[in-house]
Amino acid sequence: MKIAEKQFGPNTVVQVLEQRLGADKAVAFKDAVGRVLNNGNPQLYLDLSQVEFIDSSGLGAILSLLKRMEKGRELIICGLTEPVASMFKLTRMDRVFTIYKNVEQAVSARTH
Amino acid sequence: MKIAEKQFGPNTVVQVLEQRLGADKAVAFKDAVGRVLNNGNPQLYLDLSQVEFIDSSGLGAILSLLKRMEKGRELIICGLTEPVASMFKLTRMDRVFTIYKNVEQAVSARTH
Amino acid sequence: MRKITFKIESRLDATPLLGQMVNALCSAAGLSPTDAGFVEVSVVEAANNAIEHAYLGDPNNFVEVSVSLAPDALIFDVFDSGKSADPDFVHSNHQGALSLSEETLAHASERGRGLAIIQQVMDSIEYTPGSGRNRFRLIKRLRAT
Amino acid sequence: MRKITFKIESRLDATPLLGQMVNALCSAAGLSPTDAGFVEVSVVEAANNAIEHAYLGDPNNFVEVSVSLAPDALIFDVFDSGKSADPDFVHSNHQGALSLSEETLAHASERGRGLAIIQQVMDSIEYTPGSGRNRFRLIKRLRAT
Ligand SMILES: Nc1ncnc2c1ncn2[C@@H]1O[C@H](COP(=O)(O)OP(=O)(O)O)[C@@H](O)[C@H]1O
Ligand SMILES: Nc1ncnc2c1ncn2[C@@H]1O[C@H](COP(=O)(O)OP(=O)(O)O)[C@@H](O)[C@H]1O
Repeated sequence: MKIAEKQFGPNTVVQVLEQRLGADKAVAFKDAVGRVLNNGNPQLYLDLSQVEFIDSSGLGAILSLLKRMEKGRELIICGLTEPVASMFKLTRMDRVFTIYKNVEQAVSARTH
Repeated sequence: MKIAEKQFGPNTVVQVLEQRLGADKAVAFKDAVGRVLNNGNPQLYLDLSQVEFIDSSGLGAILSLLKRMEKGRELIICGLTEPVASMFKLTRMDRVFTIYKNVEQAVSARTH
Repeated sequence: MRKITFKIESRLDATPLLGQMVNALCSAAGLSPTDAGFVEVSVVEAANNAIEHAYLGDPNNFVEVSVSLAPDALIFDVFDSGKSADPDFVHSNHQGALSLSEETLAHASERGRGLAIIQQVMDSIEYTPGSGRNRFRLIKRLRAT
Repeated sequence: MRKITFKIESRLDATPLLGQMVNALCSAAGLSPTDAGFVEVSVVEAANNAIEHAYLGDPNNFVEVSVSLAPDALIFDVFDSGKSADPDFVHSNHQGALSLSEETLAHASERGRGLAIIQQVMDSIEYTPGSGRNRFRLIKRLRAT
């Protein structure tokens, strides 16, 4: 599971560098992102702009991260490609996640 | 085998309306074009602009048409797409055929 | 009717290639990119289910997906030779698995959305258990463009 | 190493779909459109040969193409269960079949260019006859981009 981690002030941006977030990658994804999930940052931005495919396992993995967020902390989803956005919608995940077009918009909306 | 036939003055333009000219279509192609091959037109323009795939059977079929042209008549190839042009080159077919970018260029070069 | 069969080892990391082929085939058959993506996900879900639930993760088996291109539909037959599922359960309405909201989030399961997605995307499904060969048929109709 | 197998009936009109899948796979593996097209033609030529020469046109058989994606190469194994070819003949240099010119045109054959194309496009080939299962392996190396 290739991810890139960046600090944006007190917050962390995790970019998924895989094109597919499927059943074969779901566990590794949860492990990788889980490591920085509750590292003290008030907001964790998850940048999915490289991901072109997601299935129920990938969506379930992201949902499990959301459920593991400590109180007062936020998981913010950024950069959904068209096929991934369609899957968020089909599975109603768009109702429980805060979603921004890209990291820049998310950060500026959240910090101003 | 879908083809479209048009008269351009004394000449005939045959456009192949299939995307693929492979082994499964080679015989039907020869039959269809063969019917107008020596119909009195000095030039027969074969428009391949819709064809995106050709294999050795398709190339062989075109070659057989060339060999069946009567003396003094000409078979002119027009509109090769990139993959088809690449196959003409790989198999040296480009050395024995008169090839133009499109029917308009061929007709104007041949009739002026 | 044109037909091709894809065969992969029963490993989760073999399904991405299957998915990409299904997507390419759907595009060639005239589905929109969005629908091709949805069908890709559905066939991958069915293959993942065969691997996880029929073969219980044993990688030494095969999943076969036969695709038939009818004039008005794409028919995907997903075959496995493992443990059969209960057809009534597969055919039952799984849309409840997609009823996510802020209120229900705490109890929402991380799993169990595969069949719901398949039912949403496909026009019809049919699971036929067989001794040594289970078939999960997914049909996607082609709309005139 | 990722792997997928395509299986089609031994009919010439089944190879276009095979070709499209091979092309999509080559593109996904990073080949240029031109190279993907060349590899598509080569695999289709091998499948057509199996249908015409190994099965002698009998449509009640199957041609299988297993594709292995190695880090540096695509390996295509074309299997048939028909009449074997002579490996020495297959491996011999067929480039003469491509020596077309105005002068030789009158004697040029309409056929016999399939193996020459395959040899031009592929980096190596290997034909292995087997009782009940012949394998024609075509290898295309992936160049670092
Ligand atoms: N091919 C199959 N073979 C056996 N059981 C299956 C199969 N597909 C689905 N099932 C059963 O149906 C359940 C629901 O499947 P699904 O909605 O895909 O969710 P998940 O796979 O995440 O559990 C599975 O947990 C399994 O018990
Ligand atoms: N898979 C095969 N099985 C048996 N014979 C084959 C096979 N492939 C090729 N051959 C033999 O090699 C010859 C040359 O093949 P090829 O160059 O593809 O041209 P063509 O198929 O047009 O004759 C064939 O005519 C056939 O005799």
